Amino acid sequence: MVSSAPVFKSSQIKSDVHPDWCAGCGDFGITNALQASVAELGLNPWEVYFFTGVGCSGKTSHYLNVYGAHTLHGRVLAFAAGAKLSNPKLTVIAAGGDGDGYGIGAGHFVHAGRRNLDMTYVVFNNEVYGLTKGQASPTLAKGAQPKSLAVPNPQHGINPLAMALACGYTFIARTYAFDQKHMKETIKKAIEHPGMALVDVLQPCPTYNDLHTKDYFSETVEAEGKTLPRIAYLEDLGYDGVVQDANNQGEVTQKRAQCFERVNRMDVQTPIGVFYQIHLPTYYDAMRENLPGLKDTTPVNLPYHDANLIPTTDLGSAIEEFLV
Amino acid sequence: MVSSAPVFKSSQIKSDVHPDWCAGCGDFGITNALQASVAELGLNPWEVYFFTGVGCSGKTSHYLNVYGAHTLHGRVLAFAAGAKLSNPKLTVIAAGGDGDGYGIGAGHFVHAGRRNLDMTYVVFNNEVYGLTKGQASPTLAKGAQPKSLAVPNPQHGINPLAMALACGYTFIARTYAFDQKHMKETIKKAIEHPGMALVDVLQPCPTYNDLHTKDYFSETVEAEGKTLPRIAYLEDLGYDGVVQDANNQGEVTQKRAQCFERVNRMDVQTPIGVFYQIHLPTYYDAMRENLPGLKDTTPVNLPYHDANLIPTTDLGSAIEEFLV
Amino acid sequence: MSPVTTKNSQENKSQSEASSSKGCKDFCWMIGGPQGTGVDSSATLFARAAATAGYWIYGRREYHSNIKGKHSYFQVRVKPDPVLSHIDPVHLLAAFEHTTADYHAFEVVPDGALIYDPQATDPATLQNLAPGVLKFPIEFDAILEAVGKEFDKTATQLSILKNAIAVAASCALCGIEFSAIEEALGMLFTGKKAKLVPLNVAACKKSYDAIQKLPGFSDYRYKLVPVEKQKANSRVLINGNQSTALAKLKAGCRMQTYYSITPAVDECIFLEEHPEYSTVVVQCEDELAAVNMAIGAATTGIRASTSTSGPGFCLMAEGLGFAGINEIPVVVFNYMRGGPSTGLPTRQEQGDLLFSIHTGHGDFPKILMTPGDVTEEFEDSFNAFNDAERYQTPVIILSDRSIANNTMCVPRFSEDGLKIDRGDIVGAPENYNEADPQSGLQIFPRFRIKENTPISTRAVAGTPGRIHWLTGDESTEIGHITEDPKIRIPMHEKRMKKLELASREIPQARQYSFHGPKDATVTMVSWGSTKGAILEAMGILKTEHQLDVNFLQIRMPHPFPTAYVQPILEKAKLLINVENNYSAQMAQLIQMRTGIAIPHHILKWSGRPMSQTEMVSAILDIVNHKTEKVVLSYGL
Amino acid sequence: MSPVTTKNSQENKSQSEASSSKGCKDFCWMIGGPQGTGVDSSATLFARAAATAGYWIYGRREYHSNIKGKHSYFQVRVKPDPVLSHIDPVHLLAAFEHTTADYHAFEVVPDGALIYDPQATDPATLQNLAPGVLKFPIEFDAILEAVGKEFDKTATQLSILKNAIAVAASCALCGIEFSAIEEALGMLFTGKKAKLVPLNVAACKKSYDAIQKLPGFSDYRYKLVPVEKQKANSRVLINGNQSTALAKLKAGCRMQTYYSITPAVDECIFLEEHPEYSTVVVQCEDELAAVNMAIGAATTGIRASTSTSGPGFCLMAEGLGFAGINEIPVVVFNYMRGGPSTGLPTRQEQGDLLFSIHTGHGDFPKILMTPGDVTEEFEDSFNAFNDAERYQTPVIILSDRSIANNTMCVPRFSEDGLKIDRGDIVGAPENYNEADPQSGLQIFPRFRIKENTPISTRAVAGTPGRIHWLTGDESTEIGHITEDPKIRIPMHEKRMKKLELASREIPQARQYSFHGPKDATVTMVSWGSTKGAILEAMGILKTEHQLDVNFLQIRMPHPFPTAYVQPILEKAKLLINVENNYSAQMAQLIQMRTGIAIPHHILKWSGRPMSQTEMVSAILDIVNHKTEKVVLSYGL
Ligand SMILES: Cc1ncc(C[n+]2csc(CCOP(=O)(O)OP(=O)(O)O)c2C)c(N)n1
Ligand SMILES: Cc1ncc(C[n+]2csc(CCOP(=O)(O)OP(=O)(O)O)c2C)c(N)n1
Ligand code: SF4
Ligand code: SF4
Ligand SMILES: [Mg+2]
Ligand SMILES: [Mg+2]
Repeated sequence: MVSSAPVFKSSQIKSDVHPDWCAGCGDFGITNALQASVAELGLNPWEVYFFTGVGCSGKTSHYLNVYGAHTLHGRVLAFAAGAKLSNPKLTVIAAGGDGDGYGIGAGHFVHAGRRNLDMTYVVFNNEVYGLTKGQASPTLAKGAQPKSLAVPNPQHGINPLAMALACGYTFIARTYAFDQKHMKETIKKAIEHPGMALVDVLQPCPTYNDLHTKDYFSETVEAEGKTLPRIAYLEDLGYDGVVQDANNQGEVTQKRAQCFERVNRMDVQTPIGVFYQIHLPTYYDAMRENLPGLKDTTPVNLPYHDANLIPTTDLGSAIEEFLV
Repeated sequence: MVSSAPVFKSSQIKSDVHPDWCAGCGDFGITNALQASVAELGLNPWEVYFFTGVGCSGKTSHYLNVYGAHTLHGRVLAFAAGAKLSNPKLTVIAAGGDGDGYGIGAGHFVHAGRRNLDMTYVVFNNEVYGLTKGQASPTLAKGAQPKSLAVPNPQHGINPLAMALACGYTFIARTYAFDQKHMKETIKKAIEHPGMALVDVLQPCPTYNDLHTKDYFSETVEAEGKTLPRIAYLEDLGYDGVVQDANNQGEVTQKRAQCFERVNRMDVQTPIGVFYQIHLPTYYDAMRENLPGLKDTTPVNLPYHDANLIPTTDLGSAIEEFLV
Repeated sequence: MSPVTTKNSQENKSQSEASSSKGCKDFCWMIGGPQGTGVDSSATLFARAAATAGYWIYGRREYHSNIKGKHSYFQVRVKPDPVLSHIDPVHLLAAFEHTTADYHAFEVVPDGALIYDPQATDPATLQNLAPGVLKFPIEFDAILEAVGKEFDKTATQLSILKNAIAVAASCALCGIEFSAIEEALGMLFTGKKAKLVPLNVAACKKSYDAIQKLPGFSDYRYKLVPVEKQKANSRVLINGNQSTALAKLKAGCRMQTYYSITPAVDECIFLEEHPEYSTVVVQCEDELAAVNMAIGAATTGIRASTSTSGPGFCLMAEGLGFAGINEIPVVVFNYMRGGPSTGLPTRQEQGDLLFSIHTGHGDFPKILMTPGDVTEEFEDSFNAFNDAERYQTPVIILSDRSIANNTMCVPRFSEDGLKIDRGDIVGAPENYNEADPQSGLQIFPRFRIKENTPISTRAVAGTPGRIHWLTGDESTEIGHITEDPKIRIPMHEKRMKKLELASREIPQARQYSFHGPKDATVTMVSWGSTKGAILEAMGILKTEHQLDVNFLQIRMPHPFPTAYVQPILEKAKLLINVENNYSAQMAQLIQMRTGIAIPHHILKWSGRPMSQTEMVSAILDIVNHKTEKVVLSYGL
Repeated sequence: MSPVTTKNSQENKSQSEASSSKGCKDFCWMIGGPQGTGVDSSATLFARAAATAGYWIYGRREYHSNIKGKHSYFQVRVKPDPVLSHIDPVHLLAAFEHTTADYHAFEVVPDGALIYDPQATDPATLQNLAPGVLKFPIEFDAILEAVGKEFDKTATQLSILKNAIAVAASCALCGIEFSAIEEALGMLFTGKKAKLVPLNVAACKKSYDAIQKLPGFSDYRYKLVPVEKQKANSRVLINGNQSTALAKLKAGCRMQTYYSITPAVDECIFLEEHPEYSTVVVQCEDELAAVNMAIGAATTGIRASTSTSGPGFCLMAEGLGFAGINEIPVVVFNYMRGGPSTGLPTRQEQGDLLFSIHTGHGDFPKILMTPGDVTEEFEDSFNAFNDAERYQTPVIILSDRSIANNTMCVPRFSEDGLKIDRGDIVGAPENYNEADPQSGLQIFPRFRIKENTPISTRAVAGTPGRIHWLTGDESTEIGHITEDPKIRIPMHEKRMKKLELASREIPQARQYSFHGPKDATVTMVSWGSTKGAILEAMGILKTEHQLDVNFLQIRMPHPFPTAYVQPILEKAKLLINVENNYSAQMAQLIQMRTGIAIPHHILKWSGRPMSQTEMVSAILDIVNHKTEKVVLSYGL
């Protein structure tokens, strides 16, 4: 994605539909950040295709004035991949809940990493299944019991950033739903990243999750004798996750190890920012190498009929082996 | 799983069905190792429940003389979990192909880690979809082209061990299908491990995978000026992946980081052995804390009718709130 | 917002003409408000109070797929005798905010009443409110403030009490004594919440008193006819999610897997909230896991089930086939909601009948039950576990949003006579000797093809001396893969023959119900939750229109009870099919199984259930005009 | 191993009495061997040689779900005129190892022939071989050694040549000239493999010569009747996977997603192997991804499809509903195989008809086509992309293992007259001006409810000035979520009405075919791959039994062509339904759509296709004995 000067105002990227989230929900901020990102990157709204899963978060596609598809629970990455592959000129953004993406969608999450398409995936991580009334999502820690749970969570929480690293995501970031500026900049970086980008957003759900609330994230914490904000910027911690030379195996290994260590570390502070980034060829690049028609055009624009709608494909080379 | 002295011979754990794999297939050896493991651990065959997915590898359940379920493609861990949860006295072993487990089954693979049930999962990693004639499996590296592929693999291969680590597996090992002893000992350790254990087996598929053949693994390699066997034992490399004290956060972090670094490292040698092990409470432990009936018995043995088949459940406490 | 139907409910109030000199015998109360503000609990309070006072109840819930803010409403119909459905006309609308008053004004009968908050609503602006409607302004805020003073709280802290205030005023108006409210509050707020009772009682008292002083109070025509209190604990006030959960506990289901989905998840949560029964409830990663985990569990002998709705049920198709070929008893609950796709996730529809019957590729036997109300839901759910084990095959309970979420007051479910049937199952063989482990190593022909029955004797994993295998492939008698036609042909036939056996053995009463007179001018055909509206319409048509109507309710659509049902259909004079879907799926099924094409249909696919009111009009429409298809649309 | 059927094929050879003084007009050759040893390619070679010589071919493949070692076999039926199915009697069995000789001996007609390897088989031990069968020992190893010497290879290295040797001997025996073998070899081994031609020719030559010197050579009764060569390249020798792939290329499908499964994957691999057409072929992680990725792709305007079989099709149910509610053209190919569950993964069955029609919860429109052979597979597949775009809804091509894997020689598919129909689709609006980006920001009512047609005008993502939304929920005209009955009711109706439109518009000839005389004693009803056997049986019954039979082939089971089909069925004198499944699904469907119960059935669920031989006997059985259900079972 090559960005250009803004043409549309963020308010124009906002649709006419009024979000129906609970007051204080982190989703509002994420939506603003998405709208602002599209505007500030100078994207034409009709060249942005925004896919969401199903959940409170899933409704977000209706709130942006771009092509939107509010898909099926857990399948958002599959839909998005299909669109991106057939029309790679589109800026494809996928988004959805943590249940959607890391729960029922975990299989696609894994394989989207393998494919490394040039897409952005924004996950609304609220540790609960919001729209179905607060059951544990896969990111909720074992033993945790937000108010909506009858019993403490019997399953371990997964670490989505570690998973993304293991699965081959080439851009891995975390941001926070009430840090508008950081969130917007992170999403913009993700969109500009030419490969599969994960942005995990810490998203308070005031209705069901009383553990990780806005207040929780606004608290200060005591670490090494100092009083620090809960949320820490990776840059401020002297962390740089960007691989400069993807061919430098040493650097890659080191940056991967650093990322894994960092996302696993049990810090009192919660770090946000870009944990890992590397530039690698995408799946579409591999397709282009193999399919001659894609040299000059995109799959969706490959011609197959003339002006009279007569098919123009010559079956010659395909039918040859069958002729008698 | 507490093992006892062998009662049955390995040959008794072998069923009467003749495996129909290709000559030279790594699956034979894995099957032998499984049979021997069950025998040597002194397990009663009827207390072992062996689940497989669908693929060449999926047929393995028919070759062991224990309760066997050759389930659906990709779903083996879900079936196995159901059995283990309802009858935790059973030794539950799951097995299947890399396509089965890391491809279509990736979602269940992720969540089996979160659940940490006391099960073993043996993956036959041959880098191809054997039974459907050699398409790329998720472990095949990008650009690789075994003889069965029309074009080089356009997708990145995943690293199953890194994934397992990210997903919460408490025992993570790799072994090799033509190293009978190592394989058997590794599988035995996995069965004895009281939690979710992954054993990824490097399995040559002579029919479709001409990249990583038996010969390939038998070759010597040059590293740091020395001639070494391709396959290296982790112990020999001075690697110890076992967490001694799960409450020692420092040790846990260090062992996890070490594991991740090791499984990601681009070595000329291929290390096999136990990359990570930690003892943590299982999902069933959490159930037992919460469900009083499980103090003395297992779910499948909870009584619900008398000798005359009259239901004995008193709806009292459940119906109370509805009575008027 | 205006009603979808062109007819306004006020026009057809005659059919529910309920008020007599003795008092009202059919009363519809409605409350509405933004989701998340306690509309549900106010309805529960009102229903409980009315039930406590001795009345019978049907409560209908309507809500959006949204957590907070969108308009939801609850209708509670109250009668001195059992009530099975809702009606359209509203006799009393309680609106503590403006939207409810505005949206629902048109539904209030001309001599009905509106309870409103004068701070929020000026009734003069309610264009759709009939002029004769009595208006009772309740000063919600003032009451809150007064209560706040007593209990040392601010009005904002107490705003949730608006619900109780609206309920209490309603009770006063329709003649439910205050003690019933008090009692109901005591039952609703227990444990940690018990401390809320005095607060609520205080607010209710003020509101109860206040309305009595308002002008017009004694003019209200719909005061309930007095009733005796019923025997304590002889009835339950319950919805279908809950009655299913009770049946599962009773049936010994101790393994429930699920993946959250409306309107199934409440059943699962209920089981989770009752750990004293030790049911293992597993929240899975998706419905693929849910169904296959339940199946895996069932192979060890536990009674296992999973509950879902359409989208999740889609993901269970492959697993059901595996259970079918491996003859594994598993019970799957599909609570239908508005489709297709995500559809109308919180709304009513009966759109999955044909899909449920034909789910999964290839031929395999399944048994499908379609309960018509909370009581049948209890019965069918209990029996499903017996059927699953007896026929060793998946059983599907196909229910819907209305049964799942709507509340009925019904006689406490009879638990007498319930019996567990585990089917043909064996433990270790006689020659197994614990002291001789070798004797445990015997192989068992789990899938034996027998002469006289399609039922093979079953043993479960973990049993000594019964080792066998399962596979999704066609298999030999011990369970190994085979592609040999000599085995395939009888093995496949054996499985399919279980359908014929089930048809023969399952009691007729569980396969269909025939309601009403043997001979009638009109024969209704339907299934599932439309039952209540049809039954009640039959009563009205008889008493008010001297029309004899009977009703064939299909309770087991698969295997279809052709032999029983065909004669009834053939004999019918005027056949009307009723379904909450577009394509008249049951009518299609009936033609498939009997060849009979039902000529008349009452259909509704607006995502809303059918009311008694609509049903009466629709039947009359068909009787009078031979209308082929009446499409219902009433309800916001 | 003995045949499943009680009747031995030798008993009913009369119907295929093929040998006359002029030569054999209906010849069945069979070869078998362990999987992975080249049985398939030997069959291809034989078929090619025969076709090259001017004959017509039907090749039937039978194999296990196994990579190497299990017994597989291939039957090639050869006629001087077009051939549409297989027959049971074998006129020449070629067996280069013992199992094949042993298993299939019983199928050889009494005066047929066996080519065998005397090192592997002693024909005296073949109990099921009729005494009159001519036995031709071919010294495979000796030939290999001789060839090895010539080309400096060991016999073991050349063992794959046993196939060619068997083929050449067979050709000599049945009278196919050697030049045809040579030509066929030249066409099969091209590119890098071309160097194998001389080796093969040498081996073939030796074998071709050797058999001619064997006693009995000239006694063989089934020498083929001589034919003229056909016009070069006027025909294709092709299976259904391949003809589908060709149709996709022709139709402009440039996005194919898949997850490997038998018997669909070969179609996908074929597309992958033809990068020159630039079709994006994506091997997905599962079928959930495959269907949804194709749907996502289709929303950008590309023609997208996915191919699978039963187990994978199960996983597509939810995605199809999404395509249905969002009116997205996507084409899904379900090649049926033996079910339920994993079933008989490589064997024939037609068990998914009712599941395919009813896939997915709730009501939504889909179009289902059931081609009957490779040519119809080409036509239907091509048209599917037009239908999908014209009706903006998923189209399912329901085909099966037999069509997918069996080879037919047919006239080259006609490409004249093919036309692309993209349906009602628009690009950027006229008032869009590239220089003024603001003009691109217009919202488009993609789901507009129109007066005269249920088709809303479609625009695809990426089009300036046509912004709209998709959602699995019910939606407004621009695609936003709604739960409003006022919108729901007509929107749902609009979608469903497309079925009626499709019924009206799709040419009759694509909905059903009526074969044979208008009036007939017997009317056959069937669908899919049973077509060939039925058509050929009709011919035999006419000529040998003076029985007039006609045949109603359902090509579009959904929406069902009731109006066209009902009169045909009503007029029929003796109706026989034919299906490769247990439960007679088409008969069920016909009763569902017409009320007509078909009284007679020919069914087969052994995992094997029906032969002309079986079909003739079964029809006669019904005609003569009024048998209700004839269950076929022939075939290993
Ligand atoms: C196949 C399927 N199963 C279940 C559901 C029901 N469902 C709707 S939203 C949701 C979970 C929402 O949680 P999450 O993805 O975390 O999103 P959030 O609401 O928290 O933003 C579920 C389970 C569904 N729509 N489809
Ligand atoms: C839902 C579904 N999709 C596809 C298949 C077809 N299928 C059978 S085996 C297999 C892949 C086998 O590969 P792998 O799991 O790696 O096992 P291997 O054969 O290599 O041991 C596939 C795709 C299936 N059985 N079910
Ligand atoms: S339930 Fe939680 S996530 Fe959903 S809208 Fe409300 S606050 Fe947001
Ligand atoms: S195809 Fe490969 S994995 Fe399958 S049996 Fe043959 S060698 Fe083994
Ligand atoms: Mg969430
Ligand atoms: Mg594999």
